[in-house]
Amino acid sequence: MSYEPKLVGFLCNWCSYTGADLAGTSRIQYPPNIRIIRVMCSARIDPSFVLQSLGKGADGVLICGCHPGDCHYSEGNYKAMRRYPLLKRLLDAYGIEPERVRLAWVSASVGQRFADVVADMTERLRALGPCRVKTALQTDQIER
Amino acid sequence: MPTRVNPKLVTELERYGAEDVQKCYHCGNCSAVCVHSDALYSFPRKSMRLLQMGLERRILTSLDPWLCYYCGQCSTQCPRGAEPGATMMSLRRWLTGRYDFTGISRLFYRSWKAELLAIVLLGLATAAGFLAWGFAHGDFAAYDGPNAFLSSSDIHIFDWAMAAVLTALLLINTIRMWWFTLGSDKQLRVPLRTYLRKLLLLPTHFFSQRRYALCEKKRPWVIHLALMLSYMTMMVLVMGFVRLLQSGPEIEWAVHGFGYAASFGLLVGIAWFVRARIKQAEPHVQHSHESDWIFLVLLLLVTATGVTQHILHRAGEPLAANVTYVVHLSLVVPMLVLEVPFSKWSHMAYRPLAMYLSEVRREAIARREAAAPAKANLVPRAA
Amino acid sequence: MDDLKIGVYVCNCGTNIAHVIDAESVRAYAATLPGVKIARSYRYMCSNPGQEMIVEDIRSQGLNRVVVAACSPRMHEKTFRNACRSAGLNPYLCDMANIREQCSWVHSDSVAATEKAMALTRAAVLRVACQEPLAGLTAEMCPTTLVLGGGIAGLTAALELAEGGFPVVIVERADKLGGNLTRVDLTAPHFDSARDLVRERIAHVRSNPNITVMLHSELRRLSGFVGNFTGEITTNGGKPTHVKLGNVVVATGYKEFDAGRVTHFGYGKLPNVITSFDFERMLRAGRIETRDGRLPQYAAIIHCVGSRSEEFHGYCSRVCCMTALKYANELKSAIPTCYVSDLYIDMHAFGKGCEDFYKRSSEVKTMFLMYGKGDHPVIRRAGSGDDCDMLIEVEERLSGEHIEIPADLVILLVGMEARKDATDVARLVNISQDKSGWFIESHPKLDPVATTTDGVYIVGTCASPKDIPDTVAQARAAAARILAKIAKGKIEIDGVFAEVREEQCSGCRMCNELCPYSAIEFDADKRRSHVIPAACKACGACVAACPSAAIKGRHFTDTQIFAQIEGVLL
Amino acid sequence: MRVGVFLGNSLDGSGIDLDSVAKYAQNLPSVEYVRVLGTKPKLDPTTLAWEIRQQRLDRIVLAGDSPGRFKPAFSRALASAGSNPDEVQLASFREHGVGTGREALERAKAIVACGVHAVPFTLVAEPQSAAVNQATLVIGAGIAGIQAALEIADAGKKVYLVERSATIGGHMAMFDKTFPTLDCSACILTPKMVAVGDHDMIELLTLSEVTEISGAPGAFRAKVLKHARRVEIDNCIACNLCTEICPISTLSEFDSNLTHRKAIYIPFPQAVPNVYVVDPDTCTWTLTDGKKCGACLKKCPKDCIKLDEKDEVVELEVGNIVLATGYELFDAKKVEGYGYGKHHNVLTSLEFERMTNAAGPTGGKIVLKTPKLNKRTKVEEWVAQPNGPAPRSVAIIHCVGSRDAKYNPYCSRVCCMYSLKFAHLVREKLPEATCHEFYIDMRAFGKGYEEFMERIKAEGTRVVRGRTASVCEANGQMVVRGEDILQDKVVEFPVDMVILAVGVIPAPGTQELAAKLGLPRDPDGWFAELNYNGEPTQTQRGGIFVAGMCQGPKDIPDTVAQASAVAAGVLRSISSGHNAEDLSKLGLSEIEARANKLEATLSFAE
Repeated sequence: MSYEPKLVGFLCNWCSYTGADLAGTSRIQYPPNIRIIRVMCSARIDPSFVLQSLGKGADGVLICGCHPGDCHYSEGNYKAMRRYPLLKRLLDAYGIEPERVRLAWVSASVGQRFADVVADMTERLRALGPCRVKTALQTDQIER
Repeated sequence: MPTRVNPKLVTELERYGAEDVQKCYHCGNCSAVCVHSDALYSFPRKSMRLLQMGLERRILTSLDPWLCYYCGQCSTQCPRGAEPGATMMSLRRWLTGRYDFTGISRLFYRSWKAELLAIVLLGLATAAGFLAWGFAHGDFAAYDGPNAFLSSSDIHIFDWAMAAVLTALLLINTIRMWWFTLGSDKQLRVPLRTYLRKLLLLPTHFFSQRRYALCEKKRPWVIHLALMLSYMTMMVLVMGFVRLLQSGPEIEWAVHGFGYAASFGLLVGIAWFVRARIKQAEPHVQHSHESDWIFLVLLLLVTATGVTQHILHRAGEPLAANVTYVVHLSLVVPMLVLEVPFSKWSHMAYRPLAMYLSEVRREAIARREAAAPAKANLVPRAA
Repeated sequence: MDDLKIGVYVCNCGTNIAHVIDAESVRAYAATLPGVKIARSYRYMCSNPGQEMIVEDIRSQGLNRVVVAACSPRMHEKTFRNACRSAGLNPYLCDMANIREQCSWVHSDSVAATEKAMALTRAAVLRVACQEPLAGLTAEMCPTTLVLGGGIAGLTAALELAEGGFPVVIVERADKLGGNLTRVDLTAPHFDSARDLVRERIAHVRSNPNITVMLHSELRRLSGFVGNFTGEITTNGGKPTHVKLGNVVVATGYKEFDAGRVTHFGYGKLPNVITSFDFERMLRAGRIETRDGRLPQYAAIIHCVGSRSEEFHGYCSRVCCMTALKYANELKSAIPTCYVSDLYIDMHAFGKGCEDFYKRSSEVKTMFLMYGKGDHPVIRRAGSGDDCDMLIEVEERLSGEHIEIPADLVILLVGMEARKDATDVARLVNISQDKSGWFIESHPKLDPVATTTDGVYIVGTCASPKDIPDTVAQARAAAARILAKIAKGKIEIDGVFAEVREEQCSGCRMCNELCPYSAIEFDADKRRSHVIPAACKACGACVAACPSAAIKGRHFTDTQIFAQIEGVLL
Repeated sequence: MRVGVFLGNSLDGSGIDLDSVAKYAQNLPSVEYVRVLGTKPKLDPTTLAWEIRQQRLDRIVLAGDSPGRFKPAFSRALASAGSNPDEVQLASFREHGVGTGREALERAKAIVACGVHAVPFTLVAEPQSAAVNQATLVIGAGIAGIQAALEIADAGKKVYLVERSATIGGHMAMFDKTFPTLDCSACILTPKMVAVGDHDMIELLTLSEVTEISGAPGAFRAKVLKHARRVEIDNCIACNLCTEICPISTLSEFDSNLTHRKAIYIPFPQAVPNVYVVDPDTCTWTLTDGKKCGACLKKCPKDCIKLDEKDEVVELEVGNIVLATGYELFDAKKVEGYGYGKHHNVLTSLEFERMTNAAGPTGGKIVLKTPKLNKRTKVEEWVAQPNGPAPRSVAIIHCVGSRDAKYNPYCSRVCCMYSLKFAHLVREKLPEATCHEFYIDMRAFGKGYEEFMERIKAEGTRVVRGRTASVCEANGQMVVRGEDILQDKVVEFPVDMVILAVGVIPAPGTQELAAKLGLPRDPDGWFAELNYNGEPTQTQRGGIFVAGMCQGPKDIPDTVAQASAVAAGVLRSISSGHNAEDLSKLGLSEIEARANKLEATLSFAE
């Protein structure tokens, strides 16, 4: 069976999750490799979620939020925007190809955009091959 | 140097027939819809703007009002009922008033009672003069022949004398018009060559009223042209062949044929205009100024009396013919003396001249721009 | 965790799910998952029979968790939560797997889609296992409303609430009610009397027992949250009184632009260059005269003084165009022989009946002159030879002429600008200002009167320039929101909000600044931060940012999300 | 106190016989002098001053259709006569809703009486209150109706929301972006529609019209005709199978006739109720009383299509009525000069709105209409297809049918801003296309509007002052002829596409509804509010409110504000238990007595 990359997507409820739903209602097809987890705001996405996903065998992680200025909580997406470069540097330190993780603004009104992002990510991950650090990143399980 | 605005001009122009000009909010529809308006001469909006702001100097030096044949298309298009057509007409009256150096024209346009009074007085004076002259030189019972009451030779001289005076007056006013519009414009040097090359335009516009034909409705152009040509024919007949006109009861078809055609043209033309002004169906006849009526009525009476006098003479009633002839003359003289240089008649001179001068100016500007190219023209010029 | 009895319900959604996903195999797979007591598949879970099935299973099988694999939670999460609630199960113990919009509708390969549906269902099962019952909080809703500002906006909002039967406190800085409207004689476009409108409102306010009016007073401090505010109000700078409040309506109005700042108009140097409010005083006094008592033969009105300009204010002050037309008519009525000219950039006659008003103004022979935005009309003293006091020099755009306009009296239509003390008010009630100083609404279309701070509303010209009808409409809109809340009696706070675990909080106060809704307060003596449930909107920003992971995002805890991650990747 | 009453009409009069009002004013207390000025009188303040001094008058009452216009003259006259210039009271018939007919004269006299006592009419004319039914009827479910319904229902009060079409959302649902923030219209509207859809206090009646209204404020009875949807709302899960099988296709109103829809259809995917509807005028089954077709019946998995469903009439008891009937686009065909309907690529604003919508017929791509053979009717139709050619140059014409005495004299208020938005969309989606806008006054008056306009100009849109006069076809392109006033020349632009910023007119049926409710309308046809400044959302008849476009053109933020204001009025009347009675129920003598009593209490110096 050829290599099928596993992609975890963290989508904010008000814009990107609604955009993904709109892609559904408009029947826009995209690769099934993505598995979507809903959070209330992109600011809620803790960098450890990304590391945990990669640790648990994901080959790539997609973080989605509202277009700057559109955030339901007025400034949540700016926080995600600030954490993202730091996270990328951390991945680099771990020797994980930074392209495996991507931040994308998806508005609630355009389903096509979300589909394109997923398709593009899947192709890139297929090129990168599986993520080798599945076990190395086992973070300790502390009670959160 | 900023030019001073004059808020009083608008109220002044109301007496010349421009009531609604203040309603214009400058959407540009009228200029866009006008067939004659183009990149260089865009009107009527610009002229209304100058009037609203009371920039007398600018209006006086502008040819735009004369380039409009008042087809009324702009007034129907106007979203605010600002009557651009009627305003252009009132500007023409105002300009006629300003071109006339004597000030009589301004008096007549501002008070029709003065004009009427002048007509009546001049009419009576003419009648008295001709009666006195007639009794002194001829027999009241004789219409033509050696001792005719008013011999054609005397009338001939009188006509030419009057024509000379009127032409002189009109010439002065037209020269003033030229001076205001082109002569005094220092930034635009117009070489004589340009004047000469375009000279042919003067007669063509005068006789063909070619631009009027461009308007959407053709009927007004046809009738107006017929009326004008009939008038010119009659004038030529009177100036050149009054002796033949007046001679023998039998009909001299070579001359009278033209006379009848001209009279018929005049009567039909005037009737059509009078009916139009009364019915007020179309926009360009909905705003009649007193000066329009006076000019039309005088023309009607002159033609009517002329025709009656001719019929009576042909029917062998020299006495009655003579009476009508005196009445005819007492109407013709005021019409010519008062209308030609001072009132509506003068547009027959000013309009073709304006069209000629506008083309001269267009070429002069084109030449000036060719010599020193103006700043890049953002907008593609009209196709 | 108590012994898990999870019910899994896989919906076919007619053929919408079933045409790609093999629902039966998803059901069978779900039955094998740890803690799953019952797994069913049904054609339409959201239909009434579908919901009945869940309620029946909870009651008969004693289920304590429910997972519904169907359409998007944004469609029917509320439906299934209500079903659980009606069956006696805490609604937050239910979770959905989106296998329609985000699976069957977007993937055509049924093998992959079915496998993905299993993964999503597995994630939901693992997540629901970690979900805890949550109870929404209710807080008392104090019916009293504080209205800041006694102008037309404040009076209208206060009356609307008081006539609804609820107490209102009006705090007005000045010594009388009426605000800016008392400085205006007539209103545009119908010349109705502004005085009568203000007198009627004040009379109604004075005669209404529910309204307490505090003149010469200021709000010193506002603490607490929506429904439970405490306001500290001082009168004449004296001892503050404490008032329990439920909501705050900010109606502090505007200040007119200082015309002196525009040097080329010469306001302050040329005696007969006055502002619109100076002219209103002349109208009221029935004396429209130049400084030396002469009737002006020429008058000029200049629009956009301080507005629509790069140097001063970029925005349009919205009401001056109609005020200018009003002044032109009033000048002509008071002085029939006066020639009026009007310098404008764009004639904003957009209101109801205003275009007709603009057309009628041409009947009074006003000379309308258009100048370019950014141009500087210059007013200078006229020479001795001129028949007027001043000359205005400007590049007139509709004629393209460089003109000068005679004027004995020039009325400058000064724009609106935020009051100097707006920044203090903003800090007091914790709302924000835009670059021009106007208060910012939470959303211009969704919520034009609410702000990011729940329970604080902004109405009238303090939010942006507007005319009287729009101000009155906004005042009532705020009243509607408050009436709706009071009518409900108490504030239902959704169970989903953040919570600080005090034993782990290091008191670093990073979260205090972070929260856009300032819903996290620092307890000085315990040296710990704590979240105000009513003010928290559950965005989770603090949860992710807390360095010592001390803040728990209820219903979106790290454990629950980690479980979901594991579920989707197994 | 010697009072002088002057009666005069400053506009074209309000149809009131001034002489009879003058006669009435004659014998009011302390009225010493009455004069009728007639219509549009020429007033000279100096002669007025002499008259005031001669009659020794201390207070002037100006009565008429819009007496405020005379006030400055009288203020100046009073000042020069040595009296107090503040002592001018206005008795405006227009402001206080003097209509026509018998009680109009009564109202006029009452207004004058209040003027004489120097008491604001609105303070005196306080109608008594009547018990209020807690339910509210909202007519029209555009953004105005939705917002009002939500705010009332969120306070726990019952709302009947009646909507004429198959879904709520009105015109706003058709838009892609909204000015000035350019956020997507769906992101704002759909959450509110979903909230209305499953709000337990809102009873939604779609495909319904109010046929009859009776009763008094606080206790109205409304008859509502519910047209048959022919699909069961509770069972349909919008699976789209019926549409696929339906053979009939007709032009889709929601997509402004840019594309087709089937006889059984859903207006747009996020419609609320999210249920399909059968169009009886094109469905073969309904046209042949069940003899032909019925294909969808067999295909429906839930068997919820009932083609034989009949209309039914519903009776509602409500305390307050909210009118939110919105607007309709002016018919652009009437302006022949622009050739809408003749030239295929002259589009109205709503057509362009649908074309730029991501969920629209072309998926948001701006394309020229191209001819396509309609397979069924064998007729070549010009349709906007997703793969159509993009225009290289676009012209947007403002004030189509607005600010024009021949069509609508009023300004439609929103066209300038949405035209700027269109220009932005053209520049954004077709960077190499040129875009010209022809305007008269660029009215960007709201919050953030001016900055929005500057940004659009900076993006390269050529804004030309001067409304276009004509659009004619020339070798495949359209030539837009207008006067560029600032450049002072008449110009002609060849463009590929022309967008008409068409003005707005009251929704169809506004006239009949106004007649049924006994509500006056203003000269332009919009519902008339009770008082321009004080009560912009209430009407003459107590208990009936207006919100949004139906009261006059306005944009979405102002509409939402008015909708909330209406909710306030409704909630106030419910929670206080009394409702504003009909103003005309107040007798003249009662008003006089109240005015007299109030004069003493009102401190004048305020």
